[in-house]
Amino acid sequence: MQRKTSVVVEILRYGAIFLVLGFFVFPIFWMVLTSFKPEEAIMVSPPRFFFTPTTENYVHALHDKNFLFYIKNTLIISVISTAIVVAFGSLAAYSFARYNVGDGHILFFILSTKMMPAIAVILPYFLIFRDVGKTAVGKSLHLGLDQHGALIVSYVMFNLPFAIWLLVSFFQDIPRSLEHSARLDGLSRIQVLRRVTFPLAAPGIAVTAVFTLIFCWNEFLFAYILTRKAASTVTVGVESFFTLQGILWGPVAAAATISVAPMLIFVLVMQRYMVRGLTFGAVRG
Amino acid sequence: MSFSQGWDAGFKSLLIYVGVVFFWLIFLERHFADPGTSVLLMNAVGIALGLGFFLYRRRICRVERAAAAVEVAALLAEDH
Amino acid sequence: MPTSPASSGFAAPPAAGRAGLSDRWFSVLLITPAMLITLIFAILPLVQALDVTFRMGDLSRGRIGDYVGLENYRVVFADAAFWQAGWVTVKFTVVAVGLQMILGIGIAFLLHGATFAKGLTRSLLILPLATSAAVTGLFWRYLYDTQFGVMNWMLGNLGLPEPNWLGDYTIALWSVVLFDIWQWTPFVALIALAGLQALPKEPFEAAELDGASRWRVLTTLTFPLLKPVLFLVLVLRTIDCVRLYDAVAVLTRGGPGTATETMTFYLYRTGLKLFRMDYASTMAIFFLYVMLVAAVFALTPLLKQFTDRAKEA
Amino acid sequence: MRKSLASAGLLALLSSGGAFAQECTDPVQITWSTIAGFYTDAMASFVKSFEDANCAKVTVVNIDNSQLYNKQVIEMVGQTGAYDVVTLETAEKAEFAENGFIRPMTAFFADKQDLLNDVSPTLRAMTVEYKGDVWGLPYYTYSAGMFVRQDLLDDPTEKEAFKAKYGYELAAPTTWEQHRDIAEFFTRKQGDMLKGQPLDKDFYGVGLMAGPFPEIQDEMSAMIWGMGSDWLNAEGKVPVDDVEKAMDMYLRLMPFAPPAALTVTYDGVMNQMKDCQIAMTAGFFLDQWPNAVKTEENCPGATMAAIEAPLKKAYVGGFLLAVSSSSANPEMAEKFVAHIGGPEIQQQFAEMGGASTLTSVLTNPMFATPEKRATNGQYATLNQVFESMAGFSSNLFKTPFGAKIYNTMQIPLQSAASGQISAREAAEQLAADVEKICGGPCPIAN
Repeated sequence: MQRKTSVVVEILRYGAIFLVLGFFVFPIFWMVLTSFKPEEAIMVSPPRFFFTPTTENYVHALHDKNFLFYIKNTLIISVISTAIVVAFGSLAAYSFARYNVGDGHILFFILSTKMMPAIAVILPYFLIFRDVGKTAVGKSLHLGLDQHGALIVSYVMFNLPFAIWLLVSFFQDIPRSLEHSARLDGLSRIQVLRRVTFPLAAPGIAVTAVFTLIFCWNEFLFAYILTRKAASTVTVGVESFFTLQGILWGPVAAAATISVAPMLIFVLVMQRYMVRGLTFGAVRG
Repeated sequence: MSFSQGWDAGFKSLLIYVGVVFFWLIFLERHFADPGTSVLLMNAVGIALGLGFFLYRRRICRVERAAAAVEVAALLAEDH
Repeated sequence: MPTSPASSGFAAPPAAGRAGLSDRWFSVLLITPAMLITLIFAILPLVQALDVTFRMGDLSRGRIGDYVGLENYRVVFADAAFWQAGWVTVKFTVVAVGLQMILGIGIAFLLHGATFAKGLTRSLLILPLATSAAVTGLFWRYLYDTQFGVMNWMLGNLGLPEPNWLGDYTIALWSVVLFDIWQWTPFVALIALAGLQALPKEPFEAAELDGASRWRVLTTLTFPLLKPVLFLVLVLRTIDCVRLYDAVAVLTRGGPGTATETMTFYLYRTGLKLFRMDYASTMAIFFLYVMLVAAVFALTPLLKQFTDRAKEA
Repeated sequence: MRKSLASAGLLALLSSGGAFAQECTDPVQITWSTIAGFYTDAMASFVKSFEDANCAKVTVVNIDNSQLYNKQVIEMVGQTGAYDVVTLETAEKAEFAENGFIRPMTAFFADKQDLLNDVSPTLRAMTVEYKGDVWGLPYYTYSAGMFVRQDLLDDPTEKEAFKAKYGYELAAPTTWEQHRDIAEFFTRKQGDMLKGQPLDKDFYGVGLMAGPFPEIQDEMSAMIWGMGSDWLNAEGKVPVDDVEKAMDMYLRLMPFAPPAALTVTYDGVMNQMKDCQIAMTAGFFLDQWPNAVKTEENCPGATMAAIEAPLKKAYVGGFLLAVSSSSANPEMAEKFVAHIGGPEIQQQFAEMGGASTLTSVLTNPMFATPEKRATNGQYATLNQVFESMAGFSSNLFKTPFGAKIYNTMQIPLQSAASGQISAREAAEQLAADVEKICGGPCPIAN
């Protein structure tokens, strides 16, 4: 694909990229801009681009509404869920990719669990966690309502199908010959997994982790039904900005900006892996 | 018929049965005066189609296996 | 790692570690943790939901009641609003997924040829994904506002007509589609881009030597090689689109009237506003059935590819 | 054994006394589910004073108003006991009472009749009473009147032009016909003159809440109640002809509302008002007065007024505090209800700008002063509303299906407002929806 391209084509290309980025970034930009606007500059027509920036919205979100509390909850829940999803998902995906467990039927079953509308199972979940939370095991694992464990379990459940399907293709991309020779060198199967296969699949695992974390971070419905206050996440926390006097647009924007920041940092850190990692296994040479 | 093939055929038979039930309830039941008869007939058709599909798949599997066995036997015979 | 016979392999000499466990048991062991969670938390609620479909279930009037046979199915199938919501869902999914795929692949090609600021572009592109629909949806409502919104302000300045994005029942659904495109096209684009970059060099070099036209290379090499990736993305996006809830809930709440009421939003209204869990579960089961049938057809090639590759030894 | 029992008894006595500054070591835990961002600071101080006086620990759970109902129902159905004190909308009271989600407080109020009587009888009938029992106390009222730009109604040039066009004096509307005329009269394009000044943006006669929120029915309640009809008749059915008439009335206002009317609720209308886009509202929640009055700062020459809606009928309602049946500490919860709904706290609440529910507070002369106009200027109108509507009650709030009907009815109404279906179709669809929800005619309690 190393064809010579003219300058005109290049200019067109970057122009197009700029337009595309503009479309995708503008709403976020507007959100960040709004977070620095004083109240009287937000709901005005025509929209205002120039104003005296203020940090009062951040003060409101962080101090008055204690938004960091929700960030902390979300961080705990998302990170643990992601870790479990990646750990369980990789093991299972490896098994599917190498040993063909269930001959595709289990793989199909796993994806089909994603097809049930969440709203129909939310009340059964609510009742399950209510009862589990009263048992000794539930108490020790914080599985009750309004506890972190309940959300973690739900998120693991909801993200496993996606993670496993993605990872199966990554694992299939790793040549078997490497594993065979490692086995011949006397490594056990677990050692092969740990020292050969997983390191090679690291980019794929990173991509899976990024998407899983993003999905957990942004989940709303389960967080809203299964928590009340102690374990509420950012998406639920934002609701406390919808008041009877109207939506507090400035503080909402500030809170949203704050909650996007960790994701952005995480994505930037993972960038290096993602470049390599977004190489889907299903593409074969 | 291997377990895997059986699973596949069984699952699809179930889908066929449920599909008949849904189709019946949506399109056909309104033509029956008595829901009891309707449900009875619906189950009969559903089970017949579901079971029919399963048996059909089983027969195909058997035929294939028999064909494969013949082929293997032929190969073995050639070797000798 | 779960504590299991397999992990004794770490401590014991390699040769001994291998002895106890057959490949079969090892593979089953690997899927056990994931399967335990999936089985418990998928089957249990599913069985409960299935049970409710055969019973009277007005939650706000107390508990789940008597068995009523197929009555709930009859009621749901006779409900015009249910089919209307289904139709909205189909329209939404076809258009949204279609456009996301086309735009996403287009953007992937655009970025693939670029050499400048690649990392930054990619990070910026992921921004819409990294925000929750519950929050950004709110901001889109603000952008769409006919008086205070930036969209109409820009259109007005350009002398273009200023639509009532979310208030006009003829276009409200497409406004929600536009939001979904904004949020999810990057997902398609990033994965397609990665697929492009992972393509093997050799066939393309050979094609160039043969003097094949660009179009020919595209249709005979690039797309066939990309097909599995794109197919997986298509399946994932389709599943998410038909389950669309957040965006509708924040942007339009199904309105104006029921113009943007998707299946899942109707389900939400039935289950969590009217608390008719019997009807809601029935709809969900029907929904699941349709999805399963579609998946049996759609996933068979992908599954066959997976299992074939897993079987090569 | 005896000794320890006796000392425990003594402790209980001391702590229940409260008057003694007894060290509070083991506070009674109660949780109050309420509306997010609802006078948060005020609530914190009220809760604090209650905790100190009663040796209690009150957890306040803030929930978005649009989600409050289903969240509370789920916890009630699950009998989790997570919420001891719940916050109910007017339409939800009957459902919660009928299904045993909340406890009657009739016995509790038996010796506190004065407090109960301090709530205007109109408001009491709508929010507190159901089937002869008392179910709690309202602590905030969003009863409706109307907001108008008084400066426009008083402007001599406009008055003259209006009279020339319609043949009667421009003044606050007393019928919905006049309301429509005024809305039409003030709807102008950018560049047109208003009060002798050119407009820098389009101006609309009326701000409407026709968005996908359960508020369009509150606006239309004023119309249908004004006609002497109701959403549900005595047989528990929707009077289709009357709803069609009210819908027609509403549709005749739509051309004079900003296009955003189809996407907004009350906060959007307030934003339009504050941005100098609209001349008045239709039936509108008077508790928004502190918000509406900001128009005077933003729009030069603007003067706001809170008046009664045409025909002196409008939505009356408030947030009811009630005690959950699954509460583990119902006595403490009841005390808390009486505390927040009681005169002391209501007075403080009013001073912070809240729309109080007690007549003694609403008629307190200290809120009638010019200094208090920006925060409590609507109180006099609120009293008038309660007076005008004395003896009024709606069947919508007397059926245990009220909440579900209320949460559904905006759908056909909004469909009609957006032009997708006709007024007749909307009325018929509403009747069909209501019949489906109730499973036949809706039961109406007396």
